[in-house]
Amino acid sequence: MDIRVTQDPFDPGAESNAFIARGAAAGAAVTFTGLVRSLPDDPILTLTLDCYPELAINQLTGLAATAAARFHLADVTIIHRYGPMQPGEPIVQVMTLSAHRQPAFDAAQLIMDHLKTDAPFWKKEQTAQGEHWVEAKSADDKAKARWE
Amino acid sequence: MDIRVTQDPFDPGAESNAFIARGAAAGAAVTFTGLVRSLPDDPILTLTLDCYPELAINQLTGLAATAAARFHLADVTIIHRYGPMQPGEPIVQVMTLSAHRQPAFDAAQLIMDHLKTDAPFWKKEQTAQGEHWVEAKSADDKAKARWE
Amino acid sequence: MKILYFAWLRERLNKGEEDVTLPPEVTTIAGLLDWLAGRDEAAALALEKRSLIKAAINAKLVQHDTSLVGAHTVALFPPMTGG
Amino acid sequence: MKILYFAWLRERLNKGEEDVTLPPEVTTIAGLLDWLAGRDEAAALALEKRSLIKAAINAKLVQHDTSLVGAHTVALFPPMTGG
Repeated sequence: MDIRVTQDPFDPGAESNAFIARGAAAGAAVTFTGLVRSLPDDPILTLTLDCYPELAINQLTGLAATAAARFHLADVTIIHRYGPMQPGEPIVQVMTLSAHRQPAFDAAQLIMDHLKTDAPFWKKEQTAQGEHWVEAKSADDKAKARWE
Repeated sequence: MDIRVTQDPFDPGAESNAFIARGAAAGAAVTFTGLVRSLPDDPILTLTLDCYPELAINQLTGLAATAAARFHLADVTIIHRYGPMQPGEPIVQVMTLSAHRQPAFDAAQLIMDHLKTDAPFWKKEQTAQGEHWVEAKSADDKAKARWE
Repeated sequence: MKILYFAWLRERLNKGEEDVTLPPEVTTIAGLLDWLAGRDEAAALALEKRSLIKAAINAKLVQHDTSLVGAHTVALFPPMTGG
Repeated sequence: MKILYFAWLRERLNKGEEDVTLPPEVTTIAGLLDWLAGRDEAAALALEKRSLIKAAINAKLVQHDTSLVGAHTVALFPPMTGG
């Protein structure tokens, strides 16, 4: 299990390869990569993530352990960046490894659904119109509730 | 859309990075990588995939187009190897890109669930006990049926 | 018409492909399977469980009742196990 | 006791952290929020909608009725929007 909360950029493909290399014989690897989105009608200049790193590590570690136990994962890694980022840059990557594809998919989704509402990161978007804090979405609470 | 059926090994991470680089501003990328599994009690020496490449390309292209339309994907790539492979080597990689994580996850799963039963690949396992063709699983038919 | 065989079907028939000239009464995949099974014992045995035989015509998946009209390549194979 | 503020709460209060000495009657997160809101108008406004304020004690998420006993660091922040 590898949990990283960092201001440094990371290389999604290099992280996937390192993750797979540690336990490839398991059979099924799922990677979710969340990137800085930029909408054509109001392009984002910079996305800045505020973070409480100590709590983030605690929350993500608990989440990874829960998913690993529930879906019998061979391995799990969560990487989450904070600080300023440009459109197209990776923000978050969740990787799960299992003997079968369904638990690997389910675990990655459970982690993302909980991470959105339970990990202490806050997004601020800067566009030509100014900057604003992204509001929490009720859809994210619903996505989390389906795992209960 | 990129569909590849090949005897050459591929680099999962390099493929992910190339895929993401083409459309990172979409926001959510899901990668499934299927690797040659090796069970501790009867280790696989070599896994050989037989393939009908022309039909495989037709089937995977149709599947990618169906998933892209149903889940409004920004992009989709399917890579499937055939020929002899060693434990830990990647067999298949499915990558989906979308504005939101749920459609990207759903599309990758729909593709994998159909690919298992609809794409013309056949696995033969060689172990110390000899070699045998892998039998089709009814679980794979069920996994596919949930999308109907 | 060319016939392709894959996986254990190719091994049991001991050939990956062959060219055949069909009698006029063979008009569907099912008819083709009957005709092939009638040629020799190895084919009869390999094709015995018809539910395990899948088919494609000109690289498109078809059912057993599909007509062979326009078929230049027919592929026969067991259920797929890729991914 | 140290208090950390994040995201728009930090901006509205114009500080990322502060050290406070609480009066003995402040024993829970809810009590702390009341006490902070009573100190000045900016805090009163920033903390007005209590349902938008989440809290952690010693880097563990807690509810508003959680006791402050043993708390050396309390963090206050809006609902999370990461991922």
